[in-house]
Amino acid sequence: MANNKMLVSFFIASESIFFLMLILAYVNFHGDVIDGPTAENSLNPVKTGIFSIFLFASSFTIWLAGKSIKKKDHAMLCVWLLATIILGAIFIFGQGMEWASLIGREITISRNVFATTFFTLTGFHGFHVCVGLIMLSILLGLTIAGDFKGPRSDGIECVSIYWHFVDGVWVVVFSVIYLWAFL
Amino acid sequence: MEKLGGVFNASSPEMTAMAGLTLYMIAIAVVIFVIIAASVTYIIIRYRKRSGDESEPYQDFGSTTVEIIWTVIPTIIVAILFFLTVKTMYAVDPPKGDREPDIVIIGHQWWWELYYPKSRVLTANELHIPVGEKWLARLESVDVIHDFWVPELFRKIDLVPGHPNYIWLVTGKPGIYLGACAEFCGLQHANMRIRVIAETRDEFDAWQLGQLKIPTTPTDGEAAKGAELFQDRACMNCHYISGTAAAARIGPSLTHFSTRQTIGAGVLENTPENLKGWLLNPNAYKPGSLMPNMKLSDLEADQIVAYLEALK
Amino acid sequence: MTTWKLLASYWSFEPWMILICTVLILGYLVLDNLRISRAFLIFSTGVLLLLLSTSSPLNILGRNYLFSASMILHIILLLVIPLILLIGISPGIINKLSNFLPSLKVFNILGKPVVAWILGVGTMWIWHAPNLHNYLLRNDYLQFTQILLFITVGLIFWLPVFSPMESRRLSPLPSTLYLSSACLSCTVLGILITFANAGLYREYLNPVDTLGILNFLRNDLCITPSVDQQIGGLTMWVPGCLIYLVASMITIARWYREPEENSGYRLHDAGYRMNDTNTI
Amino acid sequence: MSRIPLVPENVEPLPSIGESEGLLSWVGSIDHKQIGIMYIIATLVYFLIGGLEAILMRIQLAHPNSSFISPEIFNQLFTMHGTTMIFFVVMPFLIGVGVYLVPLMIGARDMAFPRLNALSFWLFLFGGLLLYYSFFTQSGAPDVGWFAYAPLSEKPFSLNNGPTYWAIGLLASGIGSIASGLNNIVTILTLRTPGMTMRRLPLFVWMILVTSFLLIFVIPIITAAFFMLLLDRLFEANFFNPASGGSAILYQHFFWGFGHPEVYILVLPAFGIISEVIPVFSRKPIFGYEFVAASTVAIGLLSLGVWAHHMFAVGLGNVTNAYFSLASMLIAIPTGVKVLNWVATMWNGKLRFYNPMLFAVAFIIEFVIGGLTGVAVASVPIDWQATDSYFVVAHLHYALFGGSLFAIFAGVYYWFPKITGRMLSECLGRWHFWLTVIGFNFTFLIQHILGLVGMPRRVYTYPDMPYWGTMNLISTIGALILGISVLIFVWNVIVSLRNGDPAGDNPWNAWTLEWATTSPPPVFNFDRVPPVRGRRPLWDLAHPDMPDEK
Repeated sequence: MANNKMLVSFFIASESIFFLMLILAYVNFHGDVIDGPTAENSLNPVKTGIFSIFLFASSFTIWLAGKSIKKKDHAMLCVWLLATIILGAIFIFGQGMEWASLIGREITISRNVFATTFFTLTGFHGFHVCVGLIMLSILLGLTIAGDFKGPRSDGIECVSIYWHFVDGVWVVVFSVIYLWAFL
Repeated sequence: MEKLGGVFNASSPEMTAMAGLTLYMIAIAVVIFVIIAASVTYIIIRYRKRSGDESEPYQDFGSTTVEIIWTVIPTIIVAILFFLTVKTMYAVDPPKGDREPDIVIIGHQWWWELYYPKSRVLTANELHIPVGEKWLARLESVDVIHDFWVPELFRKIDLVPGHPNYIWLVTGKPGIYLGACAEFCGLQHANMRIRVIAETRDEFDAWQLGQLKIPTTPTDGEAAKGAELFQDRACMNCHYISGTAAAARIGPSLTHFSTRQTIGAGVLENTPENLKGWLLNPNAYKPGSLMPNMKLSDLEADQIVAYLEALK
Repeated sequence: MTTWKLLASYWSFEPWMILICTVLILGYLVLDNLRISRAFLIFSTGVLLLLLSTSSPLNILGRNYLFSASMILHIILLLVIPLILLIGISPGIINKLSNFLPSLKVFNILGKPVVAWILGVGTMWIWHAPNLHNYLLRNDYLQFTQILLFITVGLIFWLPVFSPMESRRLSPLPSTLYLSSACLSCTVLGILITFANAGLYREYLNPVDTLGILNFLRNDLCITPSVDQQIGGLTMWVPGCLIYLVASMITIARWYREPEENSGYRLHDAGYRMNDTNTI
Repeated sequence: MSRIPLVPENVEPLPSIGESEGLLSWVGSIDHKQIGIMYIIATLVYFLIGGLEAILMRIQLAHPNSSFISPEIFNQLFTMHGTTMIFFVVMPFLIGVGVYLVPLMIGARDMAFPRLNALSFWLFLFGGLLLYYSFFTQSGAPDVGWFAYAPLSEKPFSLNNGPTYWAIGLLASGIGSIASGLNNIVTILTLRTPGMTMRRLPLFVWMILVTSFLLIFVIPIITAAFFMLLLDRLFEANFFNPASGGSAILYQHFFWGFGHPEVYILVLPAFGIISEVIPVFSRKPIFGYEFVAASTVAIGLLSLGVWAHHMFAVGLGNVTNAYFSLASMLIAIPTGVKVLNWVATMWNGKLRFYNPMLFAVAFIIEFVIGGLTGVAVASVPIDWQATDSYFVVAHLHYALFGGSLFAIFAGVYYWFPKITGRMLSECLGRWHFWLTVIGFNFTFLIQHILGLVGMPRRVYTYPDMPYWGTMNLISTIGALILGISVLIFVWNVIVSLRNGDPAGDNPWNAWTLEWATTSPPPVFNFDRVPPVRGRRPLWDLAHPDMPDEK
């Protein structure tokens, strides 16, 4: 395995511990809330669920991007990267709406333990998505500028490992916050 | 020749058990240490390079049997130690069942509030307990984490806000035992001291009766003026004196204050002079103490002292 | 009623369990053309342990009274017995077996590290999801499937590390990662159970006292529901992880026993000459 | 796994040591040797500061009811002393030495990611500077103890900005440590020279590898906790504030979930140093290489599951306490195996007592004491007396000073010639050694007793109880002796840098690859790497007739 990919793999291993701690904090306080906002009474699973699908889809598109660089298909690489960015951006937009609606209802990080853990967990995930989007945009820019002729590119592969990880984290986070509350 | 305190002066059955285990462990440790130190010393002397001898020694790379031996032996020692640990642990700290606490110990920055739920006595910093009786204590904190530690009598236990703890209090022989807060709790952590006064049942009952009766508020002389001042000069906003309007529990309860031995959680002897100095400027004796300097005049201080000394 | 009496009584040897075990042992003997080899002894210890653990009071206690007991049983079934069985199976057996059981090939796919890890750890998690666990307790007929499933999954989980086929094993460092990551997930589950409020598993809160030992457990042994749940969680956590730890120690030990391959160097000359130094 | 010892990254020439390009050649450097040296210098400075803080505290505690230092200052001093020594001295020093030596020991040109390497260093340095900047703010330095228990470290109880500086400073350096952990792992796994298989790694490299894994797996835990603490302090979040539904105990779980593995992060590379020094000066290979290496892995894995033994007094219940007590005691076994292996290595050797060896042997003795008291406090009822008392202070200093720091001194005396090309003065070294041993034991041995007779830690003053004054005075005298010994050490370094004897490539006649190149090594470390056919390549070269591996 190339150094770069090895580095990224160990890095996300380290990252997953970080998210594990945030999730444990959420779980620890789950059910402690007597009054005030909880997942049940203040979140919108359907809306967020739909937006999550976009994020999951983006994992698929970046996989296709990887395929096309192996096939040295420069045009499709651009297309799939762009698609990934758009899908990710839509997800972030969805998160933004969720946050906005909560804050609109005076549910802020200082409201109670649910709000605290919820905003922290989704906030850090959102931050990771944004970082991913920035890296993807850089990749897209370079691609348009004519880089990444393939058939291999550590840059693309590393970013897609990271992107899959961000996706995977959301699977867990979504199930812990939303599915747990509404199923 | 004074005696050493702590585990060397175990004064309760629980503490005797813990001290026993501690000394036993120290004994094992010393033996192991001596064995290793001795062998190292022997090796240093026996195998140091002789001058002139530049040859390399025999190169040996290890031996599995030896490794196994010195893996198994420590394992056995650990097993024994673990058995003793669990045994002692349950002896010192058996489950409390559904028993109600005999005393509630509440940690404040930087003093101890003591409440006897059965008799409703409320006092501070001096824990009276009948010798030989097995009491259940409930420990709480109103601010940060404190730790209740009376080295000669009881195990350490944290006072965690939002997480009440329970321990058993048993005392072996009458006497006054000094303890302190053991978990760093802020500026005056060092001066958050407690004294346990273990006395016979009769003495304890007498003390408890004394605490229960409502002190008579003096009606004339300095003391009376002091009583008024106590109401006017915001003392009552923090302190509790039964039978008066002063009902706050932010500072220590002052009912029967004159029966206490110390001021400011063990900083000063409880004498009129000290009390006056304390009233005039608490921070001189306990820097950062949450009791503000009330800017009392000399006379006012005297009067309040008179009042507090009258609270028998 | 004493602890000893408790452990002495309530053994129940299910006929079908005895049947399976005998079949296993005899089958092994036949395949190994009736040789009593060291491997066979190890294998039969595993089988015996299987019989004993499933017939012991652990089983009854676990199904009716104590979460901790069922947890101990699960650890034995999922981690200990499969490991012993696997070590006891020699490559020869596998070859013979796969001749007239080609379907065994499926294990080659299931034995892939990722699959095996997900299966093994997944079972651990899903099985202790409170609702499912409570459901299983209420349905005795699932007991047999549960035991069978645990053993199979356990075997699959250990395959990447202890497969009888050397070629199919992970190299030691990856297998240490494989095991320690499994240990981590075990730890997390253990933490969740240990520090959760009592009554995660409703069935154990106030069980139907069919054997009349509840009073003894609760008051003499002081195993209250919360204590019970803590013991359960910590059992999965500490001893569970110790098993993984020991396993990875074994792999490392095996690794050191292998001779060192000398990457392309001519062994005979130890001289420091231009031609066999790699100039950078 | 590619075995080609080439670093594709540095196509441009790296600035090298001694090239007179001035400061820029250091600030801009991505050469692992220069970065390693910068780590070492920075930690030395932090070490002097932390030591000064300790001495001030000891002077205050020299006699009962003393008023040499105000409580505010005292609380800041012990907070900063602990934080500095752990996060800005021992840990970065060991990382720094690793950064310097790992590529040399595995026959590589540089770390796998030289720029990342530089990033780690600068994050560490500025994290520390940020922390120390808090001294100059009007609110003063953090004063909540080095583990900053919530809710004391929360807004209502610490209105000053100290804890905020503390959290941010440690966040920065923590991320730096993760980066260097990643860097070390990739370097060790991919850049080994042909023949340097995993089973032939020098034990120091083995320990660095395990440590690096610990780094990347446990620092995220505390990073998360720091973020939560900061959110609590800056945005009124409710993680750790019981008043608003938070949990004070959760913080302790997070902190010690990191904090205990941290102890092994601090001590495993030290074990590595000892495992290099003792064989060389006994002229024998390490006894039971396999067991030393494997026990390291065991310690690494075990250390992840024992944190709650720091919380026996919190009231987690006897069941939990019992399990954690067991797990903690188990760690003693692999650790004991290591110690015995070192002793066995010396057995039948021809011991040469140069300063590295002196410190290594002292390490064994002192560390055994620290280890045994460690087993003691792993036993719950003993811990109910010992925890948060001076007994624990003594224990942790025997582990981290008698353990890590003695090993670090051994390492300094051992590798200084390689790093600078000059020998440290043996004579001054002796003075340093004996004063350190005497001072150290004077300071801390008595503190075991102090703890057992009931003196709590972190008190700025104490009542005049029987013998307390005497024992504290002895401890203080010891601390002053230690101070002097450190000054001698610094003097030794300065003098030897100027006019120490030239070292030559391999002054100790050692066996690992770093001694095969010049001292100090050239920019690209080796112009040629000797063939590696065993664990001691230079031994095989010197004794072709009896190589380690037939």
